[in-house]
Amino acid sequence: MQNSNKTQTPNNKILVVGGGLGGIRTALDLAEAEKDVVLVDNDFTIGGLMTQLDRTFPTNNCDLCTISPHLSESNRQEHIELMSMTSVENISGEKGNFTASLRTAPRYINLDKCTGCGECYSAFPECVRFTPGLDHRAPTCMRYPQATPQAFSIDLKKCEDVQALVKVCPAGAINPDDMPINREVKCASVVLSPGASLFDPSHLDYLGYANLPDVVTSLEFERILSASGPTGGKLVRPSNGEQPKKVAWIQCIGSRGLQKGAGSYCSNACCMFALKEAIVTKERFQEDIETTIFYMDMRTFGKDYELYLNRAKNEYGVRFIRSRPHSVLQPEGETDLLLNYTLEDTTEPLQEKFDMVVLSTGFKTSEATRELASKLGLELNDNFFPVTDGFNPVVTSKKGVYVAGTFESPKDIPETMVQASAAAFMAASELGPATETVVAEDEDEAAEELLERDVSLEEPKVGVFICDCGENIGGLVDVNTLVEHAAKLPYVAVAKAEGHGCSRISMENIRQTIEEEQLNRVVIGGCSPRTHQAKFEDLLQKAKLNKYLLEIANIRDQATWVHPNNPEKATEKAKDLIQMSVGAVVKAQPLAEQSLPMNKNVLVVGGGVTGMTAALNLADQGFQIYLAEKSDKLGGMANNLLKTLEGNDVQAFVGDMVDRVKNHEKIQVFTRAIIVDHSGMPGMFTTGMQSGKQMFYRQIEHGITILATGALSNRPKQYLLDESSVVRTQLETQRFIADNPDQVKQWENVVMIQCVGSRTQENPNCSRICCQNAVKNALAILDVNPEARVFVLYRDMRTYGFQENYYRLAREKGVIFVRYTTDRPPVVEAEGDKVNVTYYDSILSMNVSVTADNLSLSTGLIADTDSTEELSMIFKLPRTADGYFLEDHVKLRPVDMPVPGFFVAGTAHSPKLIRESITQANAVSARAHTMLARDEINLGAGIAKVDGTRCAACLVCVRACPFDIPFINAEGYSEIDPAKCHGCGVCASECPAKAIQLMQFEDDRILAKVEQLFERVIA
Amino acid sequence: MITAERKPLEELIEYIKPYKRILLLGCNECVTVCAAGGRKEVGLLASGLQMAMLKNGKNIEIQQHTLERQCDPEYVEELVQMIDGADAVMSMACGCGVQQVAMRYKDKPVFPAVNTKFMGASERQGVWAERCQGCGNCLLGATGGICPIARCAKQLMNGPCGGSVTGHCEISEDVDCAWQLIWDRLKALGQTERYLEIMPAKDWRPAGGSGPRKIIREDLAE
Amino acid sequence: MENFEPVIVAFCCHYCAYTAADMAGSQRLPYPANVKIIRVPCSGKVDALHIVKAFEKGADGVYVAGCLEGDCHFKNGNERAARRIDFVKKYLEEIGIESERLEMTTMSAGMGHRFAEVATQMTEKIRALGPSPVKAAQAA
Amino acid sequence: MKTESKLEKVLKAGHLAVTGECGPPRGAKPEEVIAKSKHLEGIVDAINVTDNQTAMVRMSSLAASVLIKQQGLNPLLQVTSRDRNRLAMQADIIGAYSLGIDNMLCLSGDHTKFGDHPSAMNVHDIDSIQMIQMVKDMRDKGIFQGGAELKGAPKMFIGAAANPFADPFELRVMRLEKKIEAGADFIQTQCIFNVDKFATWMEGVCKRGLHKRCYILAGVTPIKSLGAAKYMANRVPGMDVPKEIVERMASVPKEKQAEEGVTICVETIEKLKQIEGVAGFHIMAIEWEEIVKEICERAGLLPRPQV
Repeated sequence: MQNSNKTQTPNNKILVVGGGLGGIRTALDLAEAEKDVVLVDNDFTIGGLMTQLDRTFPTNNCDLCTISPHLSESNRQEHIELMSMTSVENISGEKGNFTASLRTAPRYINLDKCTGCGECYSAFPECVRFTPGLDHRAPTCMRYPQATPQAFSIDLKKCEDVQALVKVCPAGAINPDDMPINREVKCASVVLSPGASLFDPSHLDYLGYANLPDVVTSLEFERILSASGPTGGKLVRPSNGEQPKKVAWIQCIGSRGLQKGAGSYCSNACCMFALKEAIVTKERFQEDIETTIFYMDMRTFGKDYELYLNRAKNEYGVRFIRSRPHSVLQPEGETDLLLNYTLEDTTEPLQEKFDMVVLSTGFKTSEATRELASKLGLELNDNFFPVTDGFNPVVTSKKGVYVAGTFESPKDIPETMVQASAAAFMAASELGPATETVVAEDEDEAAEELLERDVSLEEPKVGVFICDCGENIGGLVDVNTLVEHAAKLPYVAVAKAEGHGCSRISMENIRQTIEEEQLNRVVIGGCSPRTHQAKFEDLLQKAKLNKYLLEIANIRDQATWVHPNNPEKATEKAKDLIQMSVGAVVKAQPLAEQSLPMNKNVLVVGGGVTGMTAALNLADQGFQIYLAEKSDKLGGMANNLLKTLEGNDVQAFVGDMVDRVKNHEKIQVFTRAIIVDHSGMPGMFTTGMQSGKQMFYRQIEHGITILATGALSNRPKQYLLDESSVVRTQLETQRFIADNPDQVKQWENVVMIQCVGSRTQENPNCSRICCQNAVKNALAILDVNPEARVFVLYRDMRTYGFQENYYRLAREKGVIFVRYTTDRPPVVEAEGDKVNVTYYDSILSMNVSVTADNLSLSTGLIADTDSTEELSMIFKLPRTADGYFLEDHVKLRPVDMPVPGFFVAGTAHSPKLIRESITQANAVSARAHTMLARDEINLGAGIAKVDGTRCAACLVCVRACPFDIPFINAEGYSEIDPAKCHGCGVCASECPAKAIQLMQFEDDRILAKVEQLFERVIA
Repeated sequence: MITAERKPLEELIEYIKPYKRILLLGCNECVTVCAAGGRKEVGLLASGLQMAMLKNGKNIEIQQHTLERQCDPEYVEELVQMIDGADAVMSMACGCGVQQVAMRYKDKPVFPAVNTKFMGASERQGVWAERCQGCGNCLLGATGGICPIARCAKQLMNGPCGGSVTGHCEISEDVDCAWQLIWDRLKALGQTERYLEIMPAKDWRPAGGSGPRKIIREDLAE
Repeated sequence: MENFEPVIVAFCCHYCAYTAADMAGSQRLPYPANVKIIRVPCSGKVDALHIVKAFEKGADGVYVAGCLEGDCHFKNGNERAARRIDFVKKYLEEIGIESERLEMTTMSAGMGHRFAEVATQMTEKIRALGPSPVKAAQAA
Repeated sequence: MKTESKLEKVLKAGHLAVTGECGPPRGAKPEEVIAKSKHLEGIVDAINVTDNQTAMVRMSSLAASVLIKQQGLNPLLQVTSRDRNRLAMQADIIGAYSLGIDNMLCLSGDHTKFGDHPSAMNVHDIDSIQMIQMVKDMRDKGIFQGGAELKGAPKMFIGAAANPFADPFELRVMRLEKKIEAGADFIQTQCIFNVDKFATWMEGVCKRGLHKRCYILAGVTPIKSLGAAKYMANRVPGMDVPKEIVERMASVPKEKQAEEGVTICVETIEKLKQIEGVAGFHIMAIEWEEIVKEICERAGLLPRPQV
């Protein structure tokens, strides 16, 4: 062990600019990999855009609940220095040796003293900053209740009586003499994730945004829906406070070059965003509201997003109109809004009344970030987004500077999270291989542990803290009723309502209460222990209590959320759940945790570009990699790709990568490798595989598993594919164009059909890659043969992000894009050595026939279900309905599998482009690194313990244990190695002598729940 | 090990019907190992009796206690403290344990909760099979270590009857033919000639033929 | 027993069924409030004693929800649980409690719908069966 | 000659002996015993009288044997070790001999599980080999099993059963040897349908010279119907009915099946005659005693020699 202070010179810090979700993820990944981070954000709390959302697609979860643990996670990491209200004035120097000049604006509030009580704001609302900064109408007290740092900020300019303001603060935290602080930070690399702004439609008179209060942006609509928003989550029309009956969304505002000042790109996330808002709106009001989305192309190309679109259509009855309304008006004396639009098959002007119109505004970079970029010398594209590497989008034109999130290009949360992790990895790799950077805090930690209060001899003294979780709980049940009930229960010393229990202020309150009242057991009435147990366990530790003296009553997920129409029953059930938890916590005992050494080898399954990238990344960091490839050579699907849409040479790239992998001393490649068995636990897996021509069996010990098994090219038997020689997949077309330019020059007509075998009954999802493929090949054909007529028959063109520019270019070059619908698909017939394609042209309202020299089918990708099924059985991992691996959390943990130590990247996750796959590979590297940086795996305390005096040495546990852990020791009774126990409790439940207890789930604790439940029921 | 199996609940209810306070005893030896009368089974039975009696319109009190070994008087002595609180005792120990309690607490009705079955070995988790009948004159030495007394349905001592088919006993597919096993063992040991020795008619006196048996170790006995 | 509201205890394994219950929550899928969840690490942890005790204390129904077959986080805890449930069902019959009051069910973590469905079905079934004979006897 | 038994005399004289079988009735109906035995008069050299056959309670084999003896016929008393301990058995043997019965067959008997008193205890104080030994000692040494002297030794011609078809097959010759060693004078085998397998067994028997130390009567049974064939093939432990026999029974119409069964039986006897060591036949025509005559006729076993 070596003191980290020696290796941590000032120059191995990483500066992360932007404290949004991406910045937080980057900082966390770096910190967990034992890298020091300075996280700066110019806002007064971190969290970024996501904290303003009500729910997120496609899970429709409440964001606050999912993000808040991350935020406090961020706050507690000792490797992260968080600087809020701080801007980057300048960054000079080169990779490995940057100097950043930072300026922190005065908050006029001493963060150490402020408790976030809100007295200042209620007395002087005008001079306390709170605005979400997006809105001319919607003030809210604090941006969101779990804010980090949990404090207000004073706008001194607006304050008339400074002295009165100072006095109003009970904590004495207001300091009007606060000064800006300038500081220089040395850092080795920089990650920019300042996010993007949203397009401001104020100047677009015809949309009425500037003067019609019921025309709002999608983010404003989100705020109105949000429980922490200005209306407390009530959806009302800003003009009159009444519930709207008809809401329309207009897509592509500020995107696809459609309006003045709009970006030329597609903003990527707005379609899903609008769908989500429409669904949530429908969920709230059911039949009582109509929702309509006006769109050009529905771009639901993400993982399972197409299913979301189908749900919106089929289950929620959201109405879709393919049209771009040209104006929103409010006729004199009326309250309704009048939308004027036309449909594509008629020229007839149509009008429809709505009472709210939502503008789906796109992303754009802000002035400030552009300025920052220019200071750093970053090259920007025409749309003022950074120019990035063709194969690695987080790499900028400036060495040592990485970008992630919406500043890189418009994108949704999962992709932001992926890039954030990827950027973290790239930035960390600057610092070289992970040396023995061992925590300097060892002693401190040990000292802290000693501080745990010994409560073993005390009578139980329970504190019950009940969250309202905003509207989530408080909206349905009266928290005070629950508190009153809890207060009467045996051993309960304190019962309190705690608002958002997981907010910093509540956490602090709870901690204080525990200490002041000398509580020795805690019950939280709130949300799921699955998400929040760790957070409250930490809290107990801070309060010097053993963290296992805790029970969480899940009164949100199990009561208020699922009994929304019956507050009475929800209340009674919440009481039950709380009482059960109190009964159980009384039986809780302090427990000690177990740990084991971490195996630092990595198994990468899949030797395509994704797998190789991850392998090289981690091998370069000094970890031993075993790379298992099913086929007989490396490279995967990329072996068939020639160029990317942007023109990068894939073959050269892959060839170089294969060479590096083969020659890397830390990578052992197995080809023709099949995984056959697997055992162990995160950090110490053993996997058996057969490889080579001889199917030689060997076992590998590893701590991490990365799944990069890829997907398959789809090849449905449609449109004469494999029957006519002129019918090709897009992949084959690409190869044909490259190999046979002379023949291509002879082509008169080329037809391409999109969504062949995708978005169908059998394969309901979008293959994501095909639209840009079609555009790429169309442009390539025109390069060779400018005279060719190219028809692309599509359902929705999904050229997201900057691909939109190529789509436009193709149109400009004369490629004819014609939409078809599934009820009138194109018909293909052989005609001599050509094919005849007949399609219905809705603009012309007639069938059109083209005799094509080449028909290219966009067949997309399908999951390699044979492989994923087998692997999911061996590794015990979930899959999506269509056979891709299913990650732990589709938004916030997109590359982590639910089983710790397993990660997924590339097309095994869902269809994606090579660049996106590489980004995921980099992200996985970062996520894996967070585990690999540890020397030990914490096994928790949930293990089985044997009471030797009761044990009859009957061997039941020895035989029942799924992992063969128990044995009869020399003393003649069963012994269970705490380091090996997986904590399933099977032995405990089968022991005939009742000599085994599973810690945290002891019999008396479970029975206490049963007893308490019926005590209430029967009483 | 002695094996046992819980009696049907119905039978047990009949036993305890006249009583209100029951002391339900387990034993942490054989019956624990064969999952018939350990702490856990005591808990299950207590709960089951309670409910069944309740259904019969009667609320009974059941006190649960598991002795280390119910066939030893010292352990049985532990019950002194709780016996007065009970109108009747029900024991999940083997017959030895039940009798030990009955002998010690002469004025308390004692009922068996299990049927004591046999001396068995465990074949695998949850499966016990008879291996010994305690005949008092072990002949395993002559039969390749497999007992024809305990394991042959007809206790044949000189070879298999005509009902032995593919290793099974004629009484059931699930019962191995002991003589097939013996023969296989003798072959494996290279002692097939031993089979030809005629085993004379057995002296059943050590097996209980001359009344209840007793072992006395003079050096230990007080 | 016009307004009979059964009380049902659901022992849910942490990795699948409990997660599915959370999923039902986040998807706002309503199910009867009669079902009360007790979290266990694995359905194989649910002791026969816990089930019997639940009935003794007054449960009208109990079910154990584990992972789908072959998906147990602990290899085969769910299969053990299923066998145990069969065993306890027989015991319940001996006691005089309808064995349908106890069920084993499986679901994956993502099956919020199934969780709500099972909870609803179980509640309906128990409602139709009426109060547990034990509870009825207690009341009498 | 060890005994006065007519059966022994026939065998000793080198004739192929024939025995038949008579199952006592389940009730006090002496006339049934008499009627059954009459069918066998002049056809067989001795009539086996079964002892609670298939563990079903019947008239005692001793009593039925006496009834048969009263008809001037030759009963062969079957005794199982299942129902009696050694005291009861010895008492019965002395009694039987006193009533003129001089043939007996020592058996362990079917398990009570198969009978009508499945809850009865299986006695098995001694096994069949020990019983043979006991009877032999009574006869030759004049002592009881317990060692005490016996006044008036029962001169029983001692028989034992052998099943050449049961497992373990390789043990079957040795088991026979053990019975002979214990004192068996003759052997009646299980019904033979699988002649090849029987021949293999006999080869082993002859190899060890056992056929010279005791008489082996090959057991045969006429199959009455296809159902009976199937039942014996599938349900009777230790019975080996080859597939071809069942198929052959199935190949003829129902009304001709009995005839076919007799034909098979006769053919079997003819084949068995060719096998070295076969000293006679034990024809088990249970509840079909009247057919024995036809079988014997067709098999050329009649008339019975007078000895």
